[in-house]
Amino acid sequence: MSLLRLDEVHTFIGQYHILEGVSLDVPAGDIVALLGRNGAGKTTTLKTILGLTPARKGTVQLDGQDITLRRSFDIANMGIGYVPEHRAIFADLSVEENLRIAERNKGDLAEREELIFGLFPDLKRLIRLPGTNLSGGQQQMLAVARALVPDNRLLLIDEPSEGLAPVIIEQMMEAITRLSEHSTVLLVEQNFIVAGRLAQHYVIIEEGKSVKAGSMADLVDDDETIKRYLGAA
Amino acid sequence: MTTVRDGTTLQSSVRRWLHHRRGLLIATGLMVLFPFVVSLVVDGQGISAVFANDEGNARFLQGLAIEIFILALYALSYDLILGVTGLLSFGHAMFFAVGAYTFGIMLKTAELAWPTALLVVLAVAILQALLFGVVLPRVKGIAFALITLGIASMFWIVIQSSDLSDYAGAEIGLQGIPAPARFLDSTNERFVFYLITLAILVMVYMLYTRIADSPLGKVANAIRDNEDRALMLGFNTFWFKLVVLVIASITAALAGTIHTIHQPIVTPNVASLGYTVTALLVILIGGVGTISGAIVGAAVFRLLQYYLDRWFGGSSDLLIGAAYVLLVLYLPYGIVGTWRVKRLQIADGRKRLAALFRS
Amino acid sequence: MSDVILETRNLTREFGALVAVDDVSVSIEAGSLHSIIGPNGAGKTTFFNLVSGTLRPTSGRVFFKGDDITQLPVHRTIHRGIGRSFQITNLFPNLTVLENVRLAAQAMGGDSLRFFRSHRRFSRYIERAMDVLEQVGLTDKAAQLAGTLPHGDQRKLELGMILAPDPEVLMLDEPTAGMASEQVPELMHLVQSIQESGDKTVVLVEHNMNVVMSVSDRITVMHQGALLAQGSPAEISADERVQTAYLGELYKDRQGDR
Amino acid sequence: MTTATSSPARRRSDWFKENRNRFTTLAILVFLLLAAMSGVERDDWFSTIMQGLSVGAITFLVASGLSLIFGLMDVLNLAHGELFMLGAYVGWTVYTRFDTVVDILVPLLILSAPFTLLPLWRRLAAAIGSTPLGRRWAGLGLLAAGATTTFVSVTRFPLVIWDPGNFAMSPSNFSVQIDLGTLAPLPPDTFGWPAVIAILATLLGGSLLALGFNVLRSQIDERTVVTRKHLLGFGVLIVTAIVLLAVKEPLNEWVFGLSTTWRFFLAMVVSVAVGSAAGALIEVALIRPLYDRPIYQLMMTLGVGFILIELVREVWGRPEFTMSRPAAFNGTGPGCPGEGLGGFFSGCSTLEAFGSRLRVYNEGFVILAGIVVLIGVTLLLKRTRIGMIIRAGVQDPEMVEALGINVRRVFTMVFALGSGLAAFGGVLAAPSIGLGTGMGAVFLLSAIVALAIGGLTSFPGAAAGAVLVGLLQQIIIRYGQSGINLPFLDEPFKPSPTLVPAAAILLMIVVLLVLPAGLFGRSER
Repeated sequence: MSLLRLDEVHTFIGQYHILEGVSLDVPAGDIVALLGRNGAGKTTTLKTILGLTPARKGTVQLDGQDITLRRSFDIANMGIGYVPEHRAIFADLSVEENLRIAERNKGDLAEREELIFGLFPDLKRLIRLPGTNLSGGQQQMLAVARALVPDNRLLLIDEPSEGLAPVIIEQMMEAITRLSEHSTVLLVEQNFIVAGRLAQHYVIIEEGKSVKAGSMADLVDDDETIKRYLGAA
Repeated sequence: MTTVRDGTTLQSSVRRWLHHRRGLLIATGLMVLFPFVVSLVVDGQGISAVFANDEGNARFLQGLAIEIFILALYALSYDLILGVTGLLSFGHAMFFAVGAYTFGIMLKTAELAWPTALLVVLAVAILQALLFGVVLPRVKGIAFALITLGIASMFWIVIQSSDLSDYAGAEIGLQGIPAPARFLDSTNERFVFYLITLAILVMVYMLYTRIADSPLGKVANAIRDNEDRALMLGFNTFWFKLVVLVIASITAALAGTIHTIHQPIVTPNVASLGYTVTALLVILIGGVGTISGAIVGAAVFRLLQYYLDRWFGGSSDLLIGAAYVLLVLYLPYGIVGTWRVKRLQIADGRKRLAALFRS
Repeated sequence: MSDVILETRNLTREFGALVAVDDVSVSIEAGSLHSIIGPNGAGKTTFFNLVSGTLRPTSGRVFFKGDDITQLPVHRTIHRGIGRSFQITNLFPNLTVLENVRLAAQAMGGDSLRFFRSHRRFSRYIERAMDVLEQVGLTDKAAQLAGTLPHGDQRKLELGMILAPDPEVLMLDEPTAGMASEQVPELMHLVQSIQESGDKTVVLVEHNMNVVMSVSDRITVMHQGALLAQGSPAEISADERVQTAYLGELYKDRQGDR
Repeated sequence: MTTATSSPARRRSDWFKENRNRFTTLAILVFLLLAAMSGVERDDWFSTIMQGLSVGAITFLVASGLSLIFGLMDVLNLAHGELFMLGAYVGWTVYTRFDTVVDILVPLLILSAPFTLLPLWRRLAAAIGSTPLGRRWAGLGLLAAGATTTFVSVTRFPLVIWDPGNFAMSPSNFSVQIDLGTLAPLPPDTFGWPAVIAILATLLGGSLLALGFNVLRSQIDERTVVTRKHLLGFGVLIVTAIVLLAVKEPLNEWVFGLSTTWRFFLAMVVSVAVGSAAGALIEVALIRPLYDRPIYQLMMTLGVGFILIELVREVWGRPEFTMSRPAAFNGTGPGCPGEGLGGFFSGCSTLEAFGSRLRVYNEGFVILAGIVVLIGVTLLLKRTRIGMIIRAGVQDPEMVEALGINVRRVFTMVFALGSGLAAFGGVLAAPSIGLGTGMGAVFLLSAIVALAIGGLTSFPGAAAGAVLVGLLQQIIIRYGQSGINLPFLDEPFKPSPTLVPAAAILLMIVVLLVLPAGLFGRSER
């Protein structure tokens, strides 16, 4: 049973035609990695799912329900958490406020405090600090933690390893593995090593089109595909 | 799209020019004939009545047309700044008012001859554009709009303050401005003045279409579309914006000068934010960035204003405001802009129709 | 050894506490194809911005043909002969494809401030633009609005806009980003032919390892803002540090399998 | 362009270095103000400062809303001054002519009652068919029918007897003139039709309008059902309207029997409510469709401002009104003026403190109200969830939306809040500066200047800027009386009062040139 399903989605940003037909399936409970070169349209795909850059053609279905034309907040409230590419930590808000603003129901944060601070003990120490004073790694942790505050069944995570030191990447991968026990994850990742270790499935996007999908185990041994679409390795 | 430099003769290039400009030429011709037609048809007077400057519809409508020409000149200059270059200035009324006041004061208080006064206007116009230019490299977008609004508001406040009442006439404005010359006299030589303003408008319009098509105009378009990229192509965008401001300032000041001659009264109103909004409204009606839209818009706006005022009196401003809001919401490309978009569609449809018949 | 055309000395740029580019000294030889690689966030784009004058360095200098161009504004570096493309498509979306390139060509001439002649009279720019469009393969789309082009064509147009002014150094920031894999070799071939035929220097930021390894004369590896390694493709692919930091553990394992 | 990806942890020394320009500018400004003050005679300085703070407080009320709106949605609301003006006119009407409020409220309540049954209209709209063109024409037709019905029926309510000219009269003057027969408004029973028909027709008009708007909405939403909550809202509106209609006379008498202080309080409440409602309406109907066209948004607010002025002219006419100060601040006679700061509570119109004579209303109450609003809004921003959302939204509305928060609704609320604050400013200013259709433009200009100085998106910046502008203006006025000795003039230069705003603008231009983001604004992200 797929939790999320995109069917021939086309998205425009202003005049630019960014997505030119993206189809993908995210099976419930799994981690799916969205791969492709810079500028291929991976981030836009995530934004289109959330309705931040609404699709002009095609459909987006969550759990069998058509959400293509819904407003973003409505879609998010159906249980989607979003960790954007550049973290989008609210600089004027403290760490605690950054978490609290994600509450959908009063008490969400209290309920999940254990999980969040278990994954990222650093955040507990920094709870009163304004978001602007965090380091890159801490911001990334906070961004993931923020998506965990409400009860989300699907997490959209955009480039969690970008610009992080290797030690922190390890910690982040650990966290994503653990949180995938609670929810399904759609992951955008440039670092193929990270993606290969985390995900069970992959979808490759190129020039705004989804061109290949399958099981990650197969991809890791498929040098031809890696060379052709991802360039690295 | 490439131009071919072939051995065209002078004759054929003139013919091509005439063909290319036929719309403008016809419109100009019609406007020259317009007073005679009105005089003959509406007033039942002869052609000589127009030359004799007789009272009647012909004379009145000439006055209205001159007002439209002035407004069109003023709106043209705003379209160059906002429509072609994409600079949102909220101080454009000042460009007009500076011309109007300077010319009036030069004639009335300084008692200069009109060519000298005109030179002074030119100098002041360039100077004020440079003043706006000082802020150009520092601020963009909304901050630029605010600073221009600020500068123009200061001018508006100063011009109607009692400290300068000897020169600018405070709140009442500048009155009793003498006619600069026999042929520059809207009261006694209306038809001549009508022709002069018409000629000026046609010339400025042709200049503006040239500017929009020139290398400079193309860079201005680029600045409007993506200023950072223009800079990174190697254009020092500051100079281009400055040149555009200077040209627009001179044009607006010229419009102000004609206004002074036509009305012989200049009130502080022409320096107010409301008058900038008028320019905005005119190019919105006509179509932002279309050049010819400024003239179409000026005609529609002035006639609308005149007739609404006649029919609804005090409520006319409310109706104009409502029209403005509807325009912003539903007709963002204006008359000329929408026509240009639709024209392609119409041509498209015609082609499809022709293809249908052929098959 | 040929002459050094572009050189940075101890270039550093800080954003607050973050050191985006950390003491980077690179010499680029005239006529070479020099690639800069590194993982996301390694500071490649910031480095480009510093060299092209979009950003000012916190310390360090940039030299072009021996002249210090560190403080030159961006529009001046272009006139010196440094063309630079962008990772994120950055065009004039509401102007035609031809006009985009024509403007780029016009920027080099001195007639841009002329306002009394039609731009069509300056036919050399149009001719140049058409030549460039033919080079990048966009001739048949010349009249289209740039914003409506498909992504791959926009990348080509971006390249065209760099070529039009005929610069000595082309700095290309991921020119193949988002392109279909079939188009990548074609574009890289184009880049290579430009470099070889026109005696131009190309500085390339690229993710596609295969491409980089096959076309580059020299490679600079950046990691977390700092210079990690420099050398020929063979040297780089043999360098242990590069493999661990950039290509990752997994890559090493797989190499071992082979 | 992408530069560095993360926003850095700043060290203290960096912070100081980055803000050096800011501190220097602030220091120079303070120094200039002090230098200017030193030229003023000693007895005057306290009252000059207080007057400056008073003007600053009113400016702040306009600027604060402007700042909130601009910060959150990047709309520079050029109609804000006119909302200020509207607040003043509405407040004045409640204060002096409460009877008109009831007369207007009755049809308004009936008209808006159908809008509470939103789900019903949505369902009906969904049933109407789905071709876009057909829906468009159907919607426009329904709107036209609704507008006509409403227009005809609304004029059957007693509000028609309120000719704009009548507004200028005091209630007593009005009744005297009616008694004398010099004024002959249509008697209230010229309902034309029985009241029931008028009410029903208005309901119909409202229903047609509500349906029309929902037909025009692009999204078809069939999920909603009419619940008891909707029916309750509908009932409350209708019953209130009918009760108001029934108790109109005694209610009016009761209100006119209240002291002017209470009526002033009532005026503040009503005008804030009307201002907020007008703001919300403008945002939803006119600003929202233009979110992807920022320049047109700016043009739109400009147009809305002009329309508001013309509307006020239509309703209230062109004469300028004055408004008396409420009784609590208007005492004279024995015991007045009050002594020291305690004189604030003496009920006198003036008090003596620090060798200056102050007006209790202008230099006391207004400043106090400004401080209360400053503290209130600051608390709202810092302590409440909605404040948290606003602060987050200023930085990144998209991310806030992605967290499941309806940002558009927050936008509307902030627009309403800002408009309400402006209206509050209007009603506060009315007793000291009077009413006129030009008042909005004057304070909008001051507010924009204050904002530009303080930093467009900074709320504390709005307060600081407003105070600076207020002080500067009062100091210039004071110099206008005593004159400034300029080196190149023989006589002291006495700037006329009309020049006062120009000084503040000059300050703005200088500050913007030095600090394009203003004193407290964040430079480009």
